[in-house]
Amino acid sequence: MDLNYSVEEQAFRAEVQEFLSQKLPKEMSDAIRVGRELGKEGHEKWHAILNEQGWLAPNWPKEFGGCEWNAVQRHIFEEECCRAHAPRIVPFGLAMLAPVLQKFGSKEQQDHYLPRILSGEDWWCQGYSEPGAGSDLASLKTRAVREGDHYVVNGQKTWTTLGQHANWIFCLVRTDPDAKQQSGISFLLIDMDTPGIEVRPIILLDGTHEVNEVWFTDVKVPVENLVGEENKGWTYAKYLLTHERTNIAGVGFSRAGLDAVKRMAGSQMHRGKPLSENPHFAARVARAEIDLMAMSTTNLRIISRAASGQAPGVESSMLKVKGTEIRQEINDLARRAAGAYAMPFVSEALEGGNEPAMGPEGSAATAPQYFNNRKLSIFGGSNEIQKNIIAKVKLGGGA
Amino acid sequence: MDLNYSVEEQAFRAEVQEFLSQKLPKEMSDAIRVGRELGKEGHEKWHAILNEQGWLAPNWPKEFGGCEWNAVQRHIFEEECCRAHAPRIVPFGLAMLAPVLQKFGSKEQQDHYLPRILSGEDWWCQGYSEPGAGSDLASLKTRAVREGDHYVVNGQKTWTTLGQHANWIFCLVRTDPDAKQQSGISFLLIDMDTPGIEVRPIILLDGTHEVNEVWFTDVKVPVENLVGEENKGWTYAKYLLTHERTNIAGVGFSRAGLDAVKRMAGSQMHRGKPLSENPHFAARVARAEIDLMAMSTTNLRIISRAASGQAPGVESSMLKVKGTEIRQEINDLARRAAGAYAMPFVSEALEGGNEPAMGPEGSAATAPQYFNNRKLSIFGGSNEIQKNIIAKVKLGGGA
Amino acid sequence: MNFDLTDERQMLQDSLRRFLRDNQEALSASTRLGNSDNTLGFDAEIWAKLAELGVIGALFSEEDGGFGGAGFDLTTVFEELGRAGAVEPLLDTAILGGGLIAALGTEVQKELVEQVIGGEVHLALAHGEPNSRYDLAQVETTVIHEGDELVLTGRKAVVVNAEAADYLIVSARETGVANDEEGISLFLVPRDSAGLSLRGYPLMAGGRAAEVDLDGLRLSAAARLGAAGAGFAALKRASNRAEVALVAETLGAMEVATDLTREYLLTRQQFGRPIGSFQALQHRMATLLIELEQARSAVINAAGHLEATAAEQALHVAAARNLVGRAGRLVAEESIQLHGGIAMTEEYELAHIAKRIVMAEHRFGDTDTQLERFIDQSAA
Amino acid sequence: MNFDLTDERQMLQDSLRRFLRDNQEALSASTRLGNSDNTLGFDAEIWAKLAELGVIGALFSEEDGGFGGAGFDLTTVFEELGRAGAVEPLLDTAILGGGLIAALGTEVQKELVEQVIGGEVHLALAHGEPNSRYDLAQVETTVIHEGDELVLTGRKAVVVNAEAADYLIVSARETGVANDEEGISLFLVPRDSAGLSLRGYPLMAGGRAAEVDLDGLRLSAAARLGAAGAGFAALKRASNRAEVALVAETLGAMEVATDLTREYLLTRQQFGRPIGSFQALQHRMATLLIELEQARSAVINAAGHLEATAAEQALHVAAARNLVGRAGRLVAEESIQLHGGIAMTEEYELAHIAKRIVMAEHRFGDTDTQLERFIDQSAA
Repeated sequence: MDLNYSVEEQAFRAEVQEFLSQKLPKEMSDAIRVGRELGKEGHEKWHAILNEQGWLAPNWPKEFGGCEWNAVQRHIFEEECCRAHAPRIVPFGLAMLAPVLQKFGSKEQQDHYLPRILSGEDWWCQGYSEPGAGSDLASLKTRAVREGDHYVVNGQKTWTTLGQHANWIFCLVRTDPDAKQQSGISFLLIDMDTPGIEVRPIILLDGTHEVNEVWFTDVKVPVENLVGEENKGWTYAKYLLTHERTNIAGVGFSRAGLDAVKRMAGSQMHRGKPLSENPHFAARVARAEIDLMAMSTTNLRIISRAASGQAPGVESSMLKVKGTEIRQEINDLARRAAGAYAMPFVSEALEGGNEPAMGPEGSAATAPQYFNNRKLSIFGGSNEIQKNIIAKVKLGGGA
Repeated sequence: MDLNYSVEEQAFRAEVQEFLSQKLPKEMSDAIRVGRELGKEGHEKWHAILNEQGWLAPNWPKEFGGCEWNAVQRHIFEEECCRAHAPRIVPFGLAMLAPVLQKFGSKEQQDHYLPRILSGEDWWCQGYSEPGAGSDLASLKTRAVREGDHYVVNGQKTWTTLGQHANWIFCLVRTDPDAKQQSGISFLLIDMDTPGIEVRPIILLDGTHEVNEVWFTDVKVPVENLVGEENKGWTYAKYLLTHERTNIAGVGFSRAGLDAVKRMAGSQMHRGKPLSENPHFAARVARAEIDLMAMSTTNLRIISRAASGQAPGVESSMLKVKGTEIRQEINDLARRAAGAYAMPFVSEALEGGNEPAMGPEGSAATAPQYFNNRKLSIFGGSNEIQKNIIAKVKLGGGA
Repeated sequence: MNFDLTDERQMLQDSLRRFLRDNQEALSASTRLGNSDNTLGFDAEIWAKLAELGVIGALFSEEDGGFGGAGFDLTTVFEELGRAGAVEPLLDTAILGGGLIAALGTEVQKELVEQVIGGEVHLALAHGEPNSRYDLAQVETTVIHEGDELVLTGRKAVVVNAEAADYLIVSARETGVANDEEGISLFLVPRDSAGLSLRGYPLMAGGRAAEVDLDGLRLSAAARLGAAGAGFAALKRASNRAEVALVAETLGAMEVATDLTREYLLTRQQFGRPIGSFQALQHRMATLLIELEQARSAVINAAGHLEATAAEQALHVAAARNLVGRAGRLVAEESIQLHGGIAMTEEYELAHIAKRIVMAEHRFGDTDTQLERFIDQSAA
Repeated sequence: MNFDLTDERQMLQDSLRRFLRDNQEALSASTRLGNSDNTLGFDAEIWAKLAELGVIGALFSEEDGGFGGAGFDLTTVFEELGRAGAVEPLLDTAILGGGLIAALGTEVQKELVEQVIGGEVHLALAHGEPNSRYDLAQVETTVIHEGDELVLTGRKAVVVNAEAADYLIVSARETGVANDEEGISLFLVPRDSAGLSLRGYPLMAGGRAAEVDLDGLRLSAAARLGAAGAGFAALKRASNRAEVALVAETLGAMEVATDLTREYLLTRQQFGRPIGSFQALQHRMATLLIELEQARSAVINAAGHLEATAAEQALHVAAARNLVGRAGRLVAEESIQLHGGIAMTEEYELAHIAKRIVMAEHRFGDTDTQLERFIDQSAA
């Protein structure tokens, strides 16, 4: 038992800190700190900065231009990025599709798509969820029918995050309608410029355009855009979902969020004293912090096991549940800290326009983030699904 | 909408208060206040005092010697008894068996048993639960076989409260083994002195002997001890369970418990101030009190509807769940208030012996009560069963 | 003891519920986020019809020209507004603005109450400040006497309905230091007065508010509402009434949230069966229904004590707001969770309802602040 | 970073777990409520064997004659004691008593540590008082100097293991007022000293304690442990170590509670199927398992910082005790609830385990007190 980082790990952390202090643009970290959105250009700019440093793909093997960092290094990198208020990297190409292509894609697909992901030439989005399918992925209905050297795709995907910026989408489609459930599904790469694709915005309850519906009407997709074998898509999808689960605990986000809450509570007066000294508010903050300290160690325990080659099992589900509970609690604390100034909804201020926000720094984003982050316990396998998984492993019972 | 009691109701309350101040023995209220047990004699003494006043049977019709009070009057009586730290009336004969006899019993049974319940000559206990049956009453196994003018009973009952004091037990027994589930059950009155009955104590986790196992080996029960018709026992049992549900919210107990917590917290110093002024403790007390204030009104709403003839439906289940949650929370607060003095387990002090209790008044009983009252959410239809009922009514789904 | 509505209130409830249901579309259009073309923050036609229906009058006593005004009148109206997710500013124009003028105004000033009841005039209370948080006595805006004139300087924060208001009721400190209950005066100020400027914006849960700058606003003594320096008691009374209205509104919204969730659980299929057949969800739904009844009782307690002593009012209002705050958060969050993704979309009714529930906590004090008030009041 | 036990600790864990499992019956007999014939409060033979196994020595550093003594040694031992539901007073004799003598004692006094490690001597810390609640600096017991003699007068509350102890370590105030950290002295006092009387009783969760009356107890200056008036820092250090041991013990008990519950859910049938197939219960079980992992991490954090600065120690100890207190209560209550009636009976293992979990909160400070300490430490 040793809670300290090794000398090498400490050196790595220092290197990351140095990079961030040099290369992370101040206007970008300022925006992230107060909860402003970056927009497409902001994301692309940070993507390019990381690519120049060679740090864009922490989990890729070196042969594909990645860092090949181990789990502890990745954790340190994520932790420092959060602490420095660096933007989040859009994960769909880098963290989700790429591992699938690297393991199951053809040489041609690897050579073509992977460099374009690093260069930022392609912006990928994910076509998994469908209306009515929710957490029950296996029931998907989008059809792909082979006609000569093309598939013809018809159907609808939903909850497609940042699909409005994407030029490519990776999709799960049903290629064998007679197969049971998870069989008969294939994994297709589709150019968003193909005729018959329509992207319709879904406005979320905080007013943001973050997710979309994607409609496919007789969309022709060349057969060479199939990944791996036909009807084996479910295998690749599961592999991808495992990769989606890295940093599932969101420790860095929670840590940054809690720091923001403390800053705001220190500046807000309540009954003649800073709110941070109010025992009721302090108790809420302390409980969240204590929970986070423990979860951070749970996360490290799992990471440390992963670094030594053991695969995380049911622990991922536990981290997902606890991690989202803590993040949502911190979002709740932030809106409380903002007081009446949680009420204004000044979308220009949130989108980085000229309109200044009302109230203390960061208060404008508190209520939108509180509502937006209700998604954390719904998307990516709802917390109910995670508890089903835990029960299945530990009790052997069905749902 | 009017939250005030009528003039008549206020006069009734004054009458109850006057009676309690005159007739409730001080050593008895002192014992209840600090959580000491009364023992059989104490219960019998209070039973006799109420009987003399004619107030022993609030819910009985006048023809049987009862008060025939309406729901509001009963509520006022219960509230004042709790406030005055009067002992709880042992309910098995008075509140549970009697309504069944009054509705389904023969004239002979009514004439014989009801006066003996009032006089205290008979102490009844309940033979419903069986090992392995729990909340699933319909699966009971105790058999009664008709042989001439007797039934011969074999089987085992459990969780029989205060069975060690009782001379009679009313039992659900299976008379038709081939009938499905709830059919084939009969309702028998059994003299505890009959050969073949053995009462074995179950010691609860707080060290108390409160419940028992009752074993029946070839116990001969005269057929005239059958209530109503053979194989119709389930109907009577359900009727009884409805009556068991009066005062299900336990508002009076919670109110008295909360007062005790406040007294103790006022006397205990924490960091140089009374514990009652500590914001964290005060917050817990305040939340419990706020919840109790609301539940008290929910209870009155239902009582007021019952008084005007409307039957309580799913609301009973809601009151059961919330009522037990609040009582258990108050038990938790009490052990917290007692600090280190929650640790001693001086059974002599709890049983009213000469050994004085350690620590502040009432502290000796806090931990035992905390553990003992875990039963509130288990017995009498567990809170899970209550939630199943609520869901069934509101969602129409099965368990 | 009687927990039934009087016939009058039952009629009011029925007609208001029917009206709001019939006008759901217009209401929805005015309540959605980012509806920035509507700088009124609500639907003017609906407002006129509410006045016509007598809904505004029901919030005032007969003495004040209305035909209600008791705690249960307020809760009857606001529970319905909550059910409809309406953002129409009855709280601001009628309960706060109208209530303060009725309580403190001269005969001349009180003519405004009649116009409020008629739906012709809008009001806003410009009281909270950037540093006041939820403390009613924290007033830093100053009054300086210059000859016959009074000069007000300061900033008022998140003044709901300010842009639509014909008059603002502005609080300012005449004597004492920032936190004194003594020394706070109220002024009735036309919104277009020189020296008063607004910066308006939409609110997270619908409606609009503004930051109000008072930059040497010059008033005559006739603009005063009530006696100099004696505004606090009336402010406290008005905020108690507003808080009772607010918990009733939240209760109505909670009813709708649980109804929508119940229906969704019954209809939505997953893994081949309605999700309402999953026991884990059933038990959570049962918990919501239990908390809904707790909230209903808390609202009744607060409304029933609104005519009681100041101490009892304060105790029951704080209790209700704390409980409804906790139960409301639970209902809002669980309703969204039990729905899943659909509830995250702005166009689904629950999204707006959940925002109404949660954001109500940010007016007059959140659950912790209410708990502190309850503790103080219990100890007093 | 490394979360594996060292080989030595792994061996200690294995052998202790095996020993406790093999002696389950003797352990159970000594732990049950109302076992009033045993005024020792535990099993003497087990104690001797624990010493033989080196379990007591593992709680002391090599410097002090042991072969362990670090945070993770404590947690390794106490997690196993917690799993077994053992009430043997290693906390009192070894961590508190032995720890204080090792930290402050003269060479002569330190000979007792050797005897503690050998299992020959028992100790108890007589520090808490009827009015001190969980405040370590609150000492009202007085010391008066009469010639060469020191005279102690006061009362010590709930002194665990007092009756079995050969020596009590008694705290008393030499200077200052009740709440000062300065001025507290510690004394090493034979239990059978004149002027010291005990009133013993069993404890709710097993074991025994006593009220200790000091009625003009006369001591020589040689009885002092450490410098006059300077006992507080050592007391704080000893209580930090004891609290780390305590959270580890609770963690072990939580493991058993969740294991028993899991097994019960898998075997108990109701409505014709194992109750573990009911989703509502499955999800609650999942929550318990999540909180168990949180508790495990909190224990690791506290143990891993037991050699850090006083401030870091205090922060992590308070954090762990608060979290384990909350999670422990949840696990204890839910385990009982998920079992139903059977868990209410004294003879079922869970009853005792649940009491160990819950009653641990009453030593050194409950969850709220720990939260206060965490807040103070965070602000410092």
